[in-house]
Amino acid sequence: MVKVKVYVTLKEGVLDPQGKAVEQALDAKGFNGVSDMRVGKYMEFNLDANMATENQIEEMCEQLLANPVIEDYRYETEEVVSS
Amino acid sequence: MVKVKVYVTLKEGVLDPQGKAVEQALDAKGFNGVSDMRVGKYMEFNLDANMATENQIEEMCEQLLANPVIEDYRYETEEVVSS
Amino acid sequence: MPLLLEPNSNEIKEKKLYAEMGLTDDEFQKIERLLGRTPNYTETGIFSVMWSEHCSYKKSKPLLSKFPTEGERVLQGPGEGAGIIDIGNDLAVAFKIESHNHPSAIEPYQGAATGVGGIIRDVFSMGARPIALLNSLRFGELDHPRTRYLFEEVVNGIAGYGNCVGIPTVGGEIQFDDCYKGNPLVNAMCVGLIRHEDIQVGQAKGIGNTVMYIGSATGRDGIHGATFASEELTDDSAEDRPAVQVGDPFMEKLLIEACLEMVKCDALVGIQDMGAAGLTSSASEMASKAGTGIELNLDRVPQREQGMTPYEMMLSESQERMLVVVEKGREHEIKEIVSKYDLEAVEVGHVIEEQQFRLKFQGEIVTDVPVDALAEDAPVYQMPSKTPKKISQTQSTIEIENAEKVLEQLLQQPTIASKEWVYQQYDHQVQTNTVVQPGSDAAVLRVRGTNKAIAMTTDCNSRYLHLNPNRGGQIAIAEAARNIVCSGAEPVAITDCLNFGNPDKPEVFWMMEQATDGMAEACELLNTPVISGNVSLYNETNGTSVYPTPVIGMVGLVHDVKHITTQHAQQVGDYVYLIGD
Amino acid sequence: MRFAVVVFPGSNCDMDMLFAIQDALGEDVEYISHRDQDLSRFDAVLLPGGFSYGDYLRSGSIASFSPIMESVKAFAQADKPILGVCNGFQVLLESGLLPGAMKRNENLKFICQTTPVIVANNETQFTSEYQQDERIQLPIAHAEGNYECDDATLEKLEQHNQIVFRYADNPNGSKGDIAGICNEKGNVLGMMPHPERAVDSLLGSADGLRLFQSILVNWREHHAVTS
Ligand SMILES: Nc1ncnc2c1ncn2[C@@H]1O[C@H](COP(=O)(O)OP(=O)(O)O)[C@@H](O)[C@H]1O
Repeated sequence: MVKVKVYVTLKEGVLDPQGKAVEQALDAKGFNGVSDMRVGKYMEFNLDANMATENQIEEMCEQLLANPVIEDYRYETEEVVSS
Repeated sequence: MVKVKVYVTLKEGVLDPQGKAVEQALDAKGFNGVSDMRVGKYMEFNLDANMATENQIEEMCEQLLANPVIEDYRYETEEVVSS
Repeated sequence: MPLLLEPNSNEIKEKKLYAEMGLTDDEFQKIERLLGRTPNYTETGIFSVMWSEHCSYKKSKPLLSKFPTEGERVLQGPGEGAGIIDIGNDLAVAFKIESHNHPSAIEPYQGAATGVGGIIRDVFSMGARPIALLNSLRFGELDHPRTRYLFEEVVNGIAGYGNCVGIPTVGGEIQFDDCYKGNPLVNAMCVGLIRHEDIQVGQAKGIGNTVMYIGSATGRDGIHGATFASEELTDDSAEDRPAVQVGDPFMEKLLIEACLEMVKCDALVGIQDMGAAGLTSSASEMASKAGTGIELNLDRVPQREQGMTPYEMMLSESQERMLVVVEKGREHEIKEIVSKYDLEAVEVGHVIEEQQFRLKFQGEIVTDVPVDALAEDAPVYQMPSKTPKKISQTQSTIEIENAEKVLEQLLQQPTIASKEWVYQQYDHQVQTNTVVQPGSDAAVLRVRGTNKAIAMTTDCNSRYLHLNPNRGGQIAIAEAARNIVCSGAEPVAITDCLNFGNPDKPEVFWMMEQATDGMAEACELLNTPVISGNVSLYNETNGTSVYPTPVIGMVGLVHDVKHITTQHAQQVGDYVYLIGD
Repeated sequence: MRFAVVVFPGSNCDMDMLFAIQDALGEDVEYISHRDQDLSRFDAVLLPGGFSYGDYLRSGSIASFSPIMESVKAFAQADKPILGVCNGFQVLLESGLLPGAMKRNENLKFICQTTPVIVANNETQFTSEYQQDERIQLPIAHAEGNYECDDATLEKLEQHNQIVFRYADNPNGSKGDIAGICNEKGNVLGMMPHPERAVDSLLGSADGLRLFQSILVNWREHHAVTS
């Protein structure tokens, strides 16, 4: 089994209202010096080893986990020791 | 400047309806073999070097970026070469 | 016996472990007498939740019995998921209010969201389609950052849940006062519409009938939530993490549609939601009401986590779960209906003749107690009451120099200012029946297919109760009635949520007595019986109680939609009258 | 004329849509499940609002590959009218029947209010009963209605007159004040405001009714049925 971690963020150039709000909230709370805050999604899951090809994971991302119209994604995999 | 990446996930044992729905959706789409899907948040931002102490970042996470009652977080930092 | 690394009966007794679950020495002895033996760990847990104030009303029952509960329109009074009133045309309205104060203090978004989810289930488990939500909220003053956070997240949670399930949130009220700083109040009300013939009861009738479980799997959420709701908040409460439940409004929406289709199927015998004390209270109450017993096989209970013990399963407060009793041999009909909604109905037990509540787990009987011991035989207390030395009688004369400025200042008070910021976040139009939206005295919804409409409101000015609980209780009812009348409706019935401090304090109990006296009197006078309600006690932080806050939810009937009126000024040149004194 | 209202798990404006057609427009309408695939008996398809699949992941994303959506795509290919409102619009975007995507409202909150909307193109089969640039009142109720697309797409939308409704008073941050767009052929319309909530003046506005009437009028013309 493989553990897959997927990170989805809005494409560069797409305004991120949530990121802006979080940045401002941090500042208001006295945490200054924050810039370029982007808020995205983080997904992790286990995947049967025979499904865990690059091709397959990319398909999952493009077809469902991310919306390629406005989002970018990247992922990492890591072997899970038995179970 | 430092680039900070924060990963927020629901605590173990806390119901993740979104994760469940996404897992089922993947399955319905023919991507089988997925289990234990958890959906969380991913944030990245730049932080002035003088603010980027461990202590400070942890405070940010506990007070705002994560909800410690139901969420866990972890983070990574990485030097940004000038800007 | 495998796995159970739980204390045995002797340890529970010797080390008084029952006290940690909220049972007193006397109560534990009473349990021993009822059983003729010492209960095991699971049984002790089951008694502790069933005998908590939240489930048994052991300290408030004597007060509730004062309320008028009958009237020519009352089809179902207190005792079931929700009360029901007749509105003619073979139609009826089901409604109830419920608190989720303590969960909201710990985790405001989920606390408020699951509060909404719970009250919705109470209504559709009667067979009614939920058509409206209201709420009543109390927070500390907004200048405190934690209060702002609580306020925003509670509103978010209500919106997040109500909007998703597609029930309009049409009204409510919000008060800010320091007395609620550590212990906000979050009360949610749901109103449903039902045809007379569809009215359901939560009863486990018919020996041999099958008990089925529908909805989310059981996890370790909210274990001991019912007891938790019956305790004071302390600074350690934030550590009570397992008590936090997460809501899944999507699952709830599927459950609503599945259950409303199920009630049309006569294979369904009884239905009840798993609320506080989840599987325990729903199953034992259904048996108790029917005079039967229930046997559950816990191995069949859908579980979200591995290695759950009977204790954990029975006390779990996982949300979005329903328990139904189905005529034996017709289980497939129910399975077929729910599968249309991507749900599963799982057989978890059956109705038995012996009036026992019996649980099997991995081939062993882990609980075997008389059903009545859990419900009927729960203790009832007449709490001592004492007039407080001084009900604060601040007499002050106010000199107004600049009336305009004072008016401006008053209007800036968050309690008085417009609540548009709040209700704009609630979908108040979905289902397209909302004739009068939030922003007027009471919300009004048309009843499709008739000329009628129903008006609804929540009200309580707790400052009046603080000064004079009896008169304040009357005022709360009267205010609700005025709001109903002003919208063109006739007041019909109320539901109420008694939010008070620690009833073990004689001064607090005195206020409860006084307030309920006043309420009962006003209800008699206005002919608005109490058809459902909820009690939330121990609303204190570090020993200080909130103001007595018996929130009133009132429903009225508009006989003709032409009679609907709003509070807005209608036209330039209209006259203004003052009626009353 | 016969309308289909597609019901996804979590749809919650399906009833409102059905009543709008049945009671206000007075035409035939029935629900069709997301699992069905046969749309042959229908003349128009309506995708209602709500929270299909709880809006988990992204609004409309999981619903966009329900079995019914294959038939909806074929329906679009056959030049028949398809209307997606609110969540229905989001489903149309996620399934690629319309260009662009939705982000969360600029203020990050759910917004429920009646808002002025401008009919930016009255030459579609959904808007012919309105005046060009007419200002109408329609309810909105959404948390993710902040329309987003790249500049090239926006330009194309403008060029082909695909922007059908614009907000007069942009409530959510949508690019180009976009409240509703159609495909190039003009037979698929997606919009965030709820016309089905505005078909009875008892509830505040009846401005949405003409949208459904437009569909009917155009269908009748096309099928040379006299009314
Ligand atoms: N928590 C709430 N949820 C929904 N609507 C609310 C809420 N609080 C207030 N409202 C609505 O705002 C309007 C004004 O409320 P309020 O300021 O309490 O006025 P009043 O004292 O006249 O009831 C009412 O229509 C009420 O239903």
